[in-house]
Amino acid sequence: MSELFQYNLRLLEALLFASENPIPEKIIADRLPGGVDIQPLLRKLTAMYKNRGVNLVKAGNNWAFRTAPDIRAQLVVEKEMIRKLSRAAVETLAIISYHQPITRAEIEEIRGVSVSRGTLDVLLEAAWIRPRGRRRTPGRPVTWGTTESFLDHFGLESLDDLPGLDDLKASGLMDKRPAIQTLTTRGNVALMKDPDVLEEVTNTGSVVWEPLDPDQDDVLT
Amino acid sequence: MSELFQYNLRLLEALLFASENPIPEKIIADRLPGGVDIQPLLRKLTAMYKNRGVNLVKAGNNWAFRTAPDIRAQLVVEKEMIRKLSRAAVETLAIISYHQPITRAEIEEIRGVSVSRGTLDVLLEAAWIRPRGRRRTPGRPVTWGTTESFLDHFGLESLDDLPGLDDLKASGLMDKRPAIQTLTTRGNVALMKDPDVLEEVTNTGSVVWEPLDPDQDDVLT
Amino acid sequence: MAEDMETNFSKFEDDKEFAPSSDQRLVLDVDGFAGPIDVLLTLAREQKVDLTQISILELADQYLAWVAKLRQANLELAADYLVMAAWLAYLKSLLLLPTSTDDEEPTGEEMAAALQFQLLRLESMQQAGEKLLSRDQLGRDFFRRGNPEKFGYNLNSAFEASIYDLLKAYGEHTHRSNVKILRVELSDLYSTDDGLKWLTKMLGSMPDWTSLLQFLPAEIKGDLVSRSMVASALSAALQLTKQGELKIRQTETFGAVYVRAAQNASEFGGNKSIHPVEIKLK
Repeated sequence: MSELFQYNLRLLEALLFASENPIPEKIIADRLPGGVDIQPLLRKLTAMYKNRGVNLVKAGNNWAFRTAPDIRAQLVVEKEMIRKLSRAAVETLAIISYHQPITRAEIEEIRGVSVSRGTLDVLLEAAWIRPRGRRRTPGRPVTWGTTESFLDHFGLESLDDLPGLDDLKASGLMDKRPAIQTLTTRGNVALMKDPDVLEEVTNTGSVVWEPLDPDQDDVLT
Repeated sequence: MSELFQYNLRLLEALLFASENPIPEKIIADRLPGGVDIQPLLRKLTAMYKNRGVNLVKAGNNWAFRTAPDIRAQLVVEKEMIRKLSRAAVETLAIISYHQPITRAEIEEIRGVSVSRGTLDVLLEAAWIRPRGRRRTPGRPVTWGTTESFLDHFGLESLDDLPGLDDLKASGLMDKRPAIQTLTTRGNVALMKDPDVLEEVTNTGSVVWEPLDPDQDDVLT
Repeated sequence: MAEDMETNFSKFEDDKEFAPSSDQRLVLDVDGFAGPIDVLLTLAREQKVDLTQISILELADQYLAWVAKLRQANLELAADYLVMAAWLAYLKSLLLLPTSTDDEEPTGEEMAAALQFQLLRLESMQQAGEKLLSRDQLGRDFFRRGNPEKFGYNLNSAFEASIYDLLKAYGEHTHRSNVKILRVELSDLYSTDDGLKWLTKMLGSMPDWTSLLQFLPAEIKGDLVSRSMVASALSAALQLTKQGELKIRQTETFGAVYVRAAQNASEFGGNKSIHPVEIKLK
């Protein structure tokens, strides 16, 4: 086997591995260095993978790597296994992780919209949340918290690793607009004295009110 | 090579070949028939693919097949859009990867400038950095470190493979304290390496050394 | 403004036909720096000597010259840069003066060594970043399986969400829920209309040059209300001057502003040079 043949074989192998779709022979010939006869290469590669966990298969004139049929049966192929969480689910999960233990009513209050049963079901199914007991208030509502799998999945060692609001702001994950010291030097004493209220002026001139995170001392920097 | 070993090898090969992302060893062990020692299998598979167009590579404790880097020039496949990082983001990524775990304040200390938003979140979005727990100092700041995706993306088997790491360690430049504090104790490797000794600069700019009291942890929150 | 300076500088360079010196090039680049340490590092690199051998004193001079040039050109400099300039000036004085025996404060040499360490450390990280990015990268130099087959076996979880998604969701939600409806409160600051009322009411009774402050309805206290009072009176005075009903003068920069009714214009100091009106509100 010549060195050139070896090299082209490696190229073909990588090409088939990285391709999103089965590759037509015409394209394979295009992609390999000019004038190479691809048939011996394809035969060789097919032979190499013949008894492996992955086989090189031909469908029409297209070629692709596929899991060996006997192995595939072992591995339980399921289509569309990965489901992306809805925005509502991610938000609910975030609120539960930051505010646990928390009742459904409290989640709704924080989100400002009702939490559909399906949202919690999805999170339960993902094994990211679990019931954590009951609140000792009338009705004894169930409280929710996160699980070990949650920590595992998100690569957190503990809940404590979740960055605080100041970190989120500093990281750019919260839309913190440039803050300007307000002109509230008179007139509204009540406002000035309220440590929970901070005025921010955006570039466009619209004004948002944002409660001040008590942990944060660098809001205005 | 026993028939069972062969079979498990095929199973492992299929598992890894089929996945686009590196698979953690823990998951691999879970998926293979109970009680199989996966290390000899992984070694064997790595050796088998060593000189091929596709290689088995390790990133942290995760394994994946990747095309061999040396044939990249000839390999015509769809290239992913790699977002061009700003200079600040590259610098911040380097600082986080070499100095982890590191707080935002320490990053700012090294760069001599505050971390602008849009720097950490870009790295977080690329899934290259993650929160790594909180420093046990006043304020309990969140620390940042790199992810396994970071290793995967840059083809690093572990953080020890970061380019030039040994030279940096030898040069004493791996000290993330404010520069003035490094003077008195530079060369005191024991002190530098002790994660339980952390420094603090008071408002007046004088320097205090504070040995960590693990029990104080929660008093400070 | 910055663009004007750029063209001016390039013109200057073209006329003289020599390569721009390093500090001039830096002037053009002011937006390209990530803070003062970055500037210092660039200046140090221009010296083309080993950073461990660099003269901090010389570097301090170069930085101060750079800042001076920018300020001369009226370029806005962030406070960080000015703080560094002040610190370097202080460091210079320490380095030039005999060593103090005071053990409490770090000596000039120590501070210089610390700065040098900081430069070396930042440089090491900039180089590390370059090395990192010059490595083979996934999706550019090597590739993952293009057509992954998914079976229950190689999945970590049946649901997809990253820590980024989680933190972003929380950050955005928190931000969103913190945005309240703005109620604009009625301002009780004074307006130009108010100023017009005071001036027109009292002007007839003040034919001579009178300090503008005399027209204010209340004493100046230095707060925002007083400042709006002065501003209102001044803009009203300017408006009346423009309409020809008033004369206005100020004899020195930041000095008191005097006004009087226009019909008495010939009486008083007509040939004195009048400074442009400028008021510094304290």
